[in-house]
Amino acid sequence: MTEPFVHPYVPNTAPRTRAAMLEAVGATSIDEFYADCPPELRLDRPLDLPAPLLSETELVRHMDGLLNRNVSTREVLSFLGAGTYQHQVPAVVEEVINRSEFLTAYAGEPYEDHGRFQALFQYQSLMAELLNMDVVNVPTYDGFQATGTALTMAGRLTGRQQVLVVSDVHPDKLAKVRDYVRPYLDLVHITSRGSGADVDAVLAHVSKNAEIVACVWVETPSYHGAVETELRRLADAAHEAGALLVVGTDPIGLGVLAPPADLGADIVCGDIQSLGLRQWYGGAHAGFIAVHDDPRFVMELPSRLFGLASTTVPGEYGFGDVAFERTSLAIREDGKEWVGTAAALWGIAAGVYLALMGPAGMAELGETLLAHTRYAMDQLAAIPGVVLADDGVHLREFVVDVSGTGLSATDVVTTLRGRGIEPGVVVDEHRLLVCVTEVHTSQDIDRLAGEIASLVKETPA
Amino acid sequence: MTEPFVHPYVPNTAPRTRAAMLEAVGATSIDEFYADCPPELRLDRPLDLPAPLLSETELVRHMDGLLNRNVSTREVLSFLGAGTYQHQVPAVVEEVINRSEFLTAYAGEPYEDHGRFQALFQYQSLMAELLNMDVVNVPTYDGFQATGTALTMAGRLTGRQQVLVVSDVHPDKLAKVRDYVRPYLDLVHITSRGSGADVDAVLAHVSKNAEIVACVWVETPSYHGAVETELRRLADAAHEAGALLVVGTDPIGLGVLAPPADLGADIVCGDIQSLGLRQWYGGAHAGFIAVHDDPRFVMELPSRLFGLASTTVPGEYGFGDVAFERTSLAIREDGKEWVGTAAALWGIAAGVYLALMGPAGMAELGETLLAHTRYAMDQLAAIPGVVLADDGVHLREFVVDVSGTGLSATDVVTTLRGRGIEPGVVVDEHRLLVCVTEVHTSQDIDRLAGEIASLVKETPA
Amino acid sequence: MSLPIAPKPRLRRFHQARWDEPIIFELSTPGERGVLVPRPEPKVRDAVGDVVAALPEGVRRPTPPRLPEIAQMRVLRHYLRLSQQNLGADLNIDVGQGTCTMKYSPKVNEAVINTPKLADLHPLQAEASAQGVLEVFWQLERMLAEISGMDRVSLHSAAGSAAIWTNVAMIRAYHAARGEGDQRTEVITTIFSHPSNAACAEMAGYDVITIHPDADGYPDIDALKAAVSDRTAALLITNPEDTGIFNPRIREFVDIVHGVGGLAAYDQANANGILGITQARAAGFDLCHFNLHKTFSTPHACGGPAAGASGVSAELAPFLPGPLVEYDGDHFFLDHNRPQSIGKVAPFYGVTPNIVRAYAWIRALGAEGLRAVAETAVLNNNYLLKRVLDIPGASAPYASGRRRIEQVRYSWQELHEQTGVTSEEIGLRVADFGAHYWTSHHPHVVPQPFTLEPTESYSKDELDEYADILAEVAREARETPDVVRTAPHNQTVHHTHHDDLDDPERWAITWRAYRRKHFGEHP
Amino acid sequence: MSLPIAPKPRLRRFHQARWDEPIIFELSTPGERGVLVPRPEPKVRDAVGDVVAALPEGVRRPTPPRLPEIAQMRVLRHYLRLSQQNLGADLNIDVGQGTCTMKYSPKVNEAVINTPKLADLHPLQAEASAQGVLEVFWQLERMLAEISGMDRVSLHSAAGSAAIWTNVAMIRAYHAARGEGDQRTEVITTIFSHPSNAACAEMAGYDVITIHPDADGYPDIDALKAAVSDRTAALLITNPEDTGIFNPRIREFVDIVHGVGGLAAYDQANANGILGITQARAAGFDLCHFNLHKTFSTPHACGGPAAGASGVSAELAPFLPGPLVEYDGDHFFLDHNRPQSIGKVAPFYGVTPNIVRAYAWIRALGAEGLRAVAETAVLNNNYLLKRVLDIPGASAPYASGRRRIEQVRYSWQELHEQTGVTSEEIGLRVADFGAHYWTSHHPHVVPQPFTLEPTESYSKDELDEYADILAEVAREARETPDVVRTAPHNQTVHHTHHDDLDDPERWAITWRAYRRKHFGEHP
Ligand SMILES: Cc1ncc(COP(=O)(O)O)c(C=O)c1O
Ligand SMILES: Cc1ncc(COP(=O)(O)O)c(C=O)c1O
Repeated sequence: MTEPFVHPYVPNTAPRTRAAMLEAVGATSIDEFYADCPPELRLDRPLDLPAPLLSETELVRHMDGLLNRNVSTREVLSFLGAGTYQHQVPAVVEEVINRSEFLTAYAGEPYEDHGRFQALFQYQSLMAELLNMDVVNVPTYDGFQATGTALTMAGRLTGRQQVLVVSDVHPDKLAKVRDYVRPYLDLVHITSRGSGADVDAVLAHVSKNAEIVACVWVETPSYHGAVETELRRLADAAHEAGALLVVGTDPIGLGVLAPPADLGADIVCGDIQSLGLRQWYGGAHAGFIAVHDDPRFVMELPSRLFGLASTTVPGEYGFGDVAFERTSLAIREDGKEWVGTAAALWGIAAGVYLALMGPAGMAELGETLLAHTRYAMDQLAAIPGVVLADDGVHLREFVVDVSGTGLSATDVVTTLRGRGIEPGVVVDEHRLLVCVTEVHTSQDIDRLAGEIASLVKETPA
Repeated sequence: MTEPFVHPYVPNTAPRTRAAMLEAVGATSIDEFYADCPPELRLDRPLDLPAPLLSETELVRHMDGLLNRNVSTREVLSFLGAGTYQHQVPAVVEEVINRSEFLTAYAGEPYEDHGRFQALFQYQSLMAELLNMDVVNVPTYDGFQATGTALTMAGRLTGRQQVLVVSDVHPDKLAKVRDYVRPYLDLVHITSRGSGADVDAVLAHVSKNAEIVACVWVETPSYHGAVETELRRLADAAHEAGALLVVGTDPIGLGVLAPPADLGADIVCGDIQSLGLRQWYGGAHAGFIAVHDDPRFVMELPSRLFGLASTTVPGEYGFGDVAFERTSLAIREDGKEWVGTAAALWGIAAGVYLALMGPAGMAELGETLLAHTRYAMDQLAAIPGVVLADDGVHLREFVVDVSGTGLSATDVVTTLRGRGIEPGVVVDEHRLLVCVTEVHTSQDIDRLAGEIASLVKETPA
Repeated sequence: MSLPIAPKPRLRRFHQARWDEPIIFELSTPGERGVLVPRPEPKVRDAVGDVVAALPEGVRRPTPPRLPEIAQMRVLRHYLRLSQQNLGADLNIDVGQGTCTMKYSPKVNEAVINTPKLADLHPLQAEASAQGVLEVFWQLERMLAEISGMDRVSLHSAAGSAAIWTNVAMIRAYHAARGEGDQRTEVITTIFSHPSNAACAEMAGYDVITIHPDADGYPDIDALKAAVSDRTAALLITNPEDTGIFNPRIREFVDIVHGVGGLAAYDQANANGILGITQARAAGFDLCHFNLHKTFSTPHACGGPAAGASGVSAELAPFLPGPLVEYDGDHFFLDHNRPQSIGKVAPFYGVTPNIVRAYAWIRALGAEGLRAVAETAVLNNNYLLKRVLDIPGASAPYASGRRRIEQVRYSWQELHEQTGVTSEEIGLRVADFGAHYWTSHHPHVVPQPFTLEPTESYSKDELDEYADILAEVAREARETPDVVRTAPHNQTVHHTHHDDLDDPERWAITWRAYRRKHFGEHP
Repeated sequence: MSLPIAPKPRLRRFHQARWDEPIIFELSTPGERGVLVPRPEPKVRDAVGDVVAALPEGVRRPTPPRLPEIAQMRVLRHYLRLSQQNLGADLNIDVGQGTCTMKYSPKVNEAVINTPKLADLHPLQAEASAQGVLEVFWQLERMLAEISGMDRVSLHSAAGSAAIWTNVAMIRAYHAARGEGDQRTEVITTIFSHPSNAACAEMAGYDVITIHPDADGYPDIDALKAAVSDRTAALLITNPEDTGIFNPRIREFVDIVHGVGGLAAYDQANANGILGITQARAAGFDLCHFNLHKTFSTPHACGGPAAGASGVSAELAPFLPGPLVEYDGDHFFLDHNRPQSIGKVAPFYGVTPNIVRAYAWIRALGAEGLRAVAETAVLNNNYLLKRVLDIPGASAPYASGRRRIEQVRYSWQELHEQTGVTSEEIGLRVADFGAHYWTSHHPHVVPQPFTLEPTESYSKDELDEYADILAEVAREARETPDVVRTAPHNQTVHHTHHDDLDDPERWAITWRAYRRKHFGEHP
């Protein structure tokens, strides 16, 4: 047994307090409070858990011991992407989201939590400018969830069931979406051309299936980093058939790339991890869904939406929930899908990020990403036996095929890891998905290319 | 040349703003504002500084590159003390002092900076309980400065010039104090017995020099970690001669050790780095000075003192500067020494620390420190050839003499560093100052002893 | 007036920070920059040329996004001011957010997670370089299994509702695997279970049957018996419900559902009062879920990121989402090879920072500490119950005279009948004292409701302060009802008009929509 | 009322957070714990016995310290609430703390320093394991040498005044080394130089001679000529002074002092407007100092930790405090072997976190950036000057019509004469708008003073807001003077009575003294 202790987290275990409180409620023991829990359900032994680390010294030493067994992407040279990205995270973003008031708040009223409402309204508004759309939700869990919802919205809005998948989609995202939409939608795939949708095939399919297509679903950049250049034609085709265009995108490129809405997208969705969030081992994602200010669309959103409201004092910005009666919090199973605790703080982070970046920051970042991507593509493609899977416009990610080198993608990864480089994500036997961002220098990229080149050289053809 | 840039830290370099402001003040160029700076003083070239690291990515990469060349005391096993100590720093302490409002505030009025005034009043009050004295200053720079001031205060209060130095004092502290008090005081040393003052020698000196002794200066724990056990006799002797007892101490032990004031100290001073501050390569110190609530003493303090005041609203705690007219800020060279920006935030930290620790925390910590110290003394003394410099009561630090091992203190340090241990601070050829705190486990101490023992074994006698 | 200072009055004289800040777009000044980004080096520029100009027609953004242009310090200041206008659980006595378990999120856990060794890990990096975080996942799974009595636990879900979804998806897969997918079309839940139980079931394609409470506040067992059939896929239920009443016949409920071939899923988001007291498996549940952001202390973050954990019996384990963390005695690794799995429910493995925080919290407390948490949460709740029931006009419907577990749904119905003041109005006035409460989820089965859950985190003094505030506002409702009706008075903003929020013609969900609709501005 | 929302009024409707918190001792509950510490393991206990009981008579504390007993979250909450009651430069337009250079302390620098790689270094660890931090010290010394034109720079001093002390101590050592220690007994300074110049000189044993300004606001050169003699140890002077007036004859001042064998020390704490414009050495100074917490952006931390840097010419370099960081082309190391050094001025090498922050700040800006800082600080100041002079009743004494460098000492004398309202009263009312100013150091050579220094950090809009607040309060002083006189109204606390603070019978510097003196409590 340990010594009896009053834990700093549990004030009223202090013996005098506990006794006084028991007396105040007229109980002789805590056990009385559990009268309703029948004996056969009661655990008759202490939980089998490791002994407590009571002092912060012991706790921190233990946690450091564990976490120091990790090697971070600050310590190796990483070209990993595929959903989680290493971008510059301005210190001000983290200062704001680590403020006690934001970090520990939950669901106060618009009065006492005015800051949260304004910060999230601003997030919605800043995203809206980037996207050129008038309505953006308080973030949902992640881009996977956002996509699932965007597609089911399209199903509900059109009353149809078929989703045309026209881009290369991350297989995990596809797995999630498939299970999510199962009761409502069928996914039909039209194989892409790598650098983008096979527009002719899409057009042909849509015109043949005009009555049943709920939406055309485009991802740009695609799983392979390819920027879709034919959005307008895809939109027109969808609209002509009475279907919608749902576009999944990463807003990081929208300082230089045209917003999908400009090209006809009806629902735009994706993940905001790139906008001011660290990688967190893949555990810091948040999903956005944007629509035009059309009540039919707005009323299909399951998420919370914060809107401006006036107060009794002129010039005071009040806030509140827009159309709360849509939600499951208000009407349970009759609400749109469901809403609960989601990813608000990440939304605040993305808002701070966009406020700091401004138009010039986003434009410059977009340019840097395009330039670094192109540079990396060129450097890797110059290695004998290495070829680009496609030569379209890429933002941040692209696929190289190493079959010509006699190496598998896994070989490349394994060997380079030994040299302090994570060269990318294995797509299949011979293909590797490489990611570069603004954090990489030309020296970093040259080092990657150099190491692969020398590995290729070492390899007997 | 770099591209022209508007720096995020300097908003009004935005060209339109700059132009508008120049126009508003009727200037055609910034240069006009420097009309008073004659050409011969003007620098006619850009400063020769490294190119800017404009993005946070570049800056952080550079800074990380530098700082990662350091190896911290979390990565090695450190027994270093000698003025800067490795103690548990509760996370709440750092949360509070890193709050933007505290971190970036300076010198607002007691209205808009009420939090700062209350936090520092509380620091004073919490320290006062630990010290059993009624007056504690807003921290000065460090324990060295506090000691210099405590001694000159004694000089001013007694109108005398001689300071009896009766403990082992850190030589650097002595250097600082000596230069500081030079115009006013002479330091006379009475060699200690190692485990404490040579009380008989002090008594003899005081009785012979009754008219000229300003104060007896005791350090407990001493430079060597020895706890002075004869404070009461030293106090009586000083007081009998009309002199004061000035005690330098580290408050970290006062959960179990009697406060010097209880044993007759008139002025108590020291450093608060142990109370909730990290080590910061020796760059996080703050000095305290405590006196009784005797206006003669209070009026000799150079530091700011925050006191309670009423407001127009009953039950509202207001604050303000006590006896501000003492200070150099009020009356320049006629003030007591000087006061300026000092170490307020570290005082707030120490206040939060003491509020968290409470009486039980300080008592338990004191016990742990005494136990660990005793344990370490015993373990090291058990190594053949290693002896304790003295066997008094020690808190946290003690000196071992390795002459019997055929090794120098530097040998021990050099070899153990190679094994991931900083065994202590070299005092002189054969003596090593070893420091243990609550962060060490018995395993840590055993490892130290084990490594020294095996080094001794490896060494031909 | 001079010293001494008079004693403070019983209630604090609070005012929330009010900065009257503009909307961030109003802070824009052309040319200012908040942060700079790395630019292509000359070497890169030379190699690739003008990549933006080279974009195909229609792909290049024609005009820059109309984001504001603001220098860094001003952005910071704006958001810091907003933060002061947000209460936060660290700042207030957050017992009014009942059913949300607003407990202390220890600051040491923030210190622990905020290291590049966690924040800068990529999910697809070598497993060998992620052994620390993988071990935390693995250990936390085992701890939650012990706490729930379940065999395996998935940490993937991003929140409590997401974990409910995961459980429903597993239920669906389970029945499908047994060839009963088409037959089992109904899910049963209770009106006091969180609305996400009903909503997730509906979204998964089920018909939802909702059981209401009987006169004692327990879910009506006869209604359950009437509802079950061979169409029953599962029962989704919580216990204690948000009334804080523990259903002593919960095992019977489960057995009834099992009797018709259905599964039983336990919403353990309300587990704070029963940690170490009873396990989900003991009552026969096949699935359960925890909210790490409630019971296990991870901060609520303005409404997420959260984290949900789904625990299942061995029978359901094959359906858990992937990948799971396994241990071969030497290394921790991710097992993707799980053919019956429902697949992915989230991009990677779960909300890492919260998983690590929850692990650290359990480690700081141990078994004895967790039990102290539960017992103290319950003590606090029953103490607050006593204090509230002493306020004229307040009541705790159902189970009168009985003890509650960790929360209570109260009612101001009596006060409302006497004064006409509503619970919502009282809540707004409570805000003037630096506290708050919420009513509860709709529908308001309890009239004029408010829901308090004190958790283990607050001292008796703070519970007393909270009760004193309620008593004071109740007194005002009788004596100066207008003060209550026009509240808040000492808050960041004043009484807000919510009428526009439901009118599509007028609602303003973004600044651009606001400017367009109300000022005729067009981009 | 409904959307759209009316435009905001010109001035924000501010209220500072008010939590009406007790003093922390009043939060105590017996038995609560805020944090636990490691306890001796059984093995240690067995080995050493009861170490506390074993303490000799009189050495053991007889009764525990009367510290409060408070659980962790409550301590946190208390201090977080206090923090909201503190403006902070991040929160307000902090241009009113003139001469303190309240500029932006970039958050990225906080991220940079808060690593165990800095916070957990021991000053006496192997130099080989501290190469990173040593390089930062070394590089920053070189940068400050370049900025000042000096040869060597010490970073040891803990603040600006401490650096002044260091400089005075070097001056004393220099004259002593030349055998003139006893002869050189006087130090000359100016009334507009910071009081620490006079006070440090006095503390070092010097007689202080203070020069007042001439009619144009420049230090009176004739007075200087009259003051110098072979007793002159040094001139301690700043330029621009706190009036923001640059003394064009500064070189002459230095020459006059040099002419009698004295040294000249430049208080460069006001350097923000002249970075890259002029160097201290150009005007002939032998010593200078910077405040890293002003010019170089390290946060003011409620009044420290700060950091001061002392730059000296080669002639004075031997006297610099030790140790200095040197570089052998391979490694950075600490040179302790400096026989003429004045010795230690601080425990180790300086205020490490601030030294690293200052270095990072300079690296983020470069030469071009530093010049932009200076130029913009000066532009902002002259812009604000214009705005303030447009307010009836405000003036900027001296050098009328001339430009100022980085700050201005203003006067409300005219407004005071017209309304009787004082500058101090106006300042308290300014607080109601979420801003503040201070008057200046005593003595108030400028009547009814206030001192503004906008630095480079604030946008034009914010300077306009600040000027608007001043204009509004000046208007109130004429139209509704009682509103001003009874201010603050929207602050954490109300008008405070300062009478007790100077009365030894009543002052209360600690809680225990307060309880003893005013309630007769004795421990
Ligand atoms: C009992 C219960 N179940 C489920 C949930 C849903 O959890 P979340 O909000 O994380 O989606 C909650 C939320 O508080 C809850 O209290
Ligand atoms: C010109 C000048 N010199 C010296 C100082 C003293 O600096 P410190 O407050 O750091 O002691 C200041 C302080 O603001 C100052 O403005």
